[in-house]
Amino acid sequence: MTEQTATDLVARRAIEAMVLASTEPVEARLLAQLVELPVTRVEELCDELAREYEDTERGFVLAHVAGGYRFQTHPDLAPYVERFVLDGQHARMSPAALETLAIVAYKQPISRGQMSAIRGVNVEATLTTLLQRGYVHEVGRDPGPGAAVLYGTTREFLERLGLPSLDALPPLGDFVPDASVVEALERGLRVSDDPTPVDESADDGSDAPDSSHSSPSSD
Amino acid sequence: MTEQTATDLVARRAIEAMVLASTEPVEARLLAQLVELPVTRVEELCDELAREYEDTERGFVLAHVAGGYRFQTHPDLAPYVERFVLDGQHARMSPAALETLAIVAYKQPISRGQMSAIRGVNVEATLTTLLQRGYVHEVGRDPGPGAAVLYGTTREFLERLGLPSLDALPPLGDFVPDASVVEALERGLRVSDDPTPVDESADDGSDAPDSSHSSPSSD
Amino acid sequence: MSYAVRTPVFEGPFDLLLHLILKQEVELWEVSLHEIVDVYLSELERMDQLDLDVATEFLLIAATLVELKARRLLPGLDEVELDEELLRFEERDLLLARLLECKTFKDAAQALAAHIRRADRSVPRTVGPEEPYRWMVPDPLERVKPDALRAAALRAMAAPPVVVVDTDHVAPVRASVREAVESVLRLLPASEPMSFRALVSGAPHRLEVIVRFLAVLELYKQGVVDLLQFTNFGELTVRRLHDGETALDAASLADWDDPAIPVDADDDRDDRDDREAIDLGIDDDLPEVPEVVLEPAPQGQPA
Repeated sequence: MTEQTATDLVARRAIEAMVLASTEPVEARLLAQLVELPVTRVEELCDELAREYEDTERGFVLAHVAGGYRFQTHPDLAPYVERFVLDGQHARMSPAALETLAIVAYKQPISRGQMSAIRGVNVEATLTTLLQRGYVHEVGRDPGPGAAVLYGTTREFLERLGLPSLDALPPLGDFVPDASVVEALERGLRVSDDPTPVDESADDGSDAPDSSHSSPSSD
Repeated sequence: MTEQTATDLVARRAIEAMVLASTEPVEARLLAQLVELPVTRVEELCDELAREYEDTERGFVLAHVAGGYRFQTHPDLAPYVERFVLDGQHARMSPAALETLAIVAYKQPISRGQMSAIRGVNVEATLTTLLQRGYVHEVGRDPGPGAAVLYGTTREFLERLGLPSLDALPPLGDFVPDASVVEALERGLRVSDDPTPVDESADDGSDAPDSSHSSPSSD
Repeated sequence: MSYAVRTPVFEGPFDLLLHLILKQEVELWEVSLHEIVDVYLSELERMDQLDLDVATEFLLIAATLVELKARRLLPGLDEVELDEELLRFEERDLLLARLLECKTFKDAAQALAAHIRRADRSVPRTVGPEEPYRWMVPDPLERVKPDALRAAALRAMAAPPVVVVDTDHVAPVRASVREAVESVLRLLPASEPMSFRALVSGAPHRLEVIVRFLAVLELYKQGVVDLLQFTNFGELTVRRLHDGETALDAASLADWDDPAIPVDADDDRDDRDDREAIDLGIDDDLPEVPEVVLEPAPQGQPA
């Protein structure tokens, strides 16, 4: 194998990997930058890949859509993909997302910093998911210094849950939140958005169960 | 093309498409149901696909993880993918968390008290971390008195480790310390009435200041 | 033998003990229990901030170690009852088994870490189906019941673990050196010597034997009794030096039984935090044993 083709092979594989892992179409320019090849060469490689998939009758295609390259299912397989998607066995809410959502539901309006303080981990990723899904939205700004964004649940959230209003949420009862939770809520607005490492253990904070890579548009 | 291989081809392509469209590992059972083939046949097809990707040096692999199949990037391409997928970083786990996780993995279902007994320290904090990260969850209650909560590992745990199932964990027997370690430990705790003289002589010398023969005015 | 064990923060008593014992592996022939006990205790002393729960387990192990060590000082081990003998081995073996188990899981944890490192080199595809299908995906929240949300809220806001020292596994066997001193003085005839064996003949529990031995040493230290022993591990004889009661040094006695009171105020160990003085000092001739609470049968035996 010549040096040229060895480079090409690595570039080709890297392109496949990056496009596969990406949650958005990837621009040729970005791919070119990362594999350190000219954009035109990257475009050629992508074309080759696409042809190869077609020739070997793969169930997926490398599509060039607005904004870049992405993998998608082959149109031939639409009936299968539809049934698969409708079956919906794979749509599930991660425990982390559910907890964050629960905190917002019961403690709104609430800042991201407060959520992180209560959960003891950075809620960044889960919150993004919840925002994208439309369960949660911005409801205002904290009047205090820092003017942190405050979040609350949406109408869609109530609809999905089949509740007429927030008052219909099952009451937490005589549950007394932990002192640290109370403190986090009171401190409230002074809490900067940067997540305090509440969790003593060696967690570096990222929101584990949810941090399943790349951007969290988990639908 | 015979009818048989035609069916196989469609099934193979459909599997590729469905796995590509999934956000989670897809169970062979679900795939089998949708392509209308026996589960074992689907597993064979998946194995074939995985081999094919490997043989043709694709940048992705078809991995068998947490009871299902999923596409993931080839480990060779980690340097590229890491630069590309910035928010995919996992939180690192502390040694304490790992040890507790290992205990749960091998001894599940297991109560908190039992974990603490094995580690010799209270596992409360580490267990909370593991629960929050979703690697461990409640799986039941001890039928005995006290009805202690029993814990086990989750699907996220398998995903995090990249294992198809708990059976794929290396057997615990692999980690039982070898004879030399056992001997060292045994020797370390040997009481004097053990038959080996080696120990005795070591004692006699160094134990002297401790023995009752020392001068009475030592205080 | 010197140990530069300044290094890591030990996660627990097994951690420390494994470290101490396995560290000596290279010098296998010199391994001896008493050194391990000493280093263990001095390690313990250096830990100036012990969590209560950690401390408990550390102390339990320390107590077991001290007990093992103390056994060597007891005379006539070969003549103790078979039951006792078995019990002794049982206890030692139990500690050994627990150490082995702990080591096993430490190594298993390494293997898990290796799996995780390997898995981390791959990123799974999570984007899901493309547009025509995306809208068909059932909303995950539709499967969530309001009660599940409530449960999640409670879980998230639940108090962080309340530290409760689990004492279930601590047998309520208590022995005080102060009381043992009284017993010894009561038992010991004014004029004639008495063998240690006889002194402990009425002690129902091994722990009491040990504590009574410590009491004898204390009395020896204070010049109340004299000790005679003609051969190593031979019969130990205790003889009262003076008739009548000698004024006992109460502070010294308290030293044994009352670890909460820092009795070493005049000590030159200046870096100690007196507030938390859990004094297991081995600066003196013998390990001082605080109100000894031994654990004959710890829970969590290896399966």
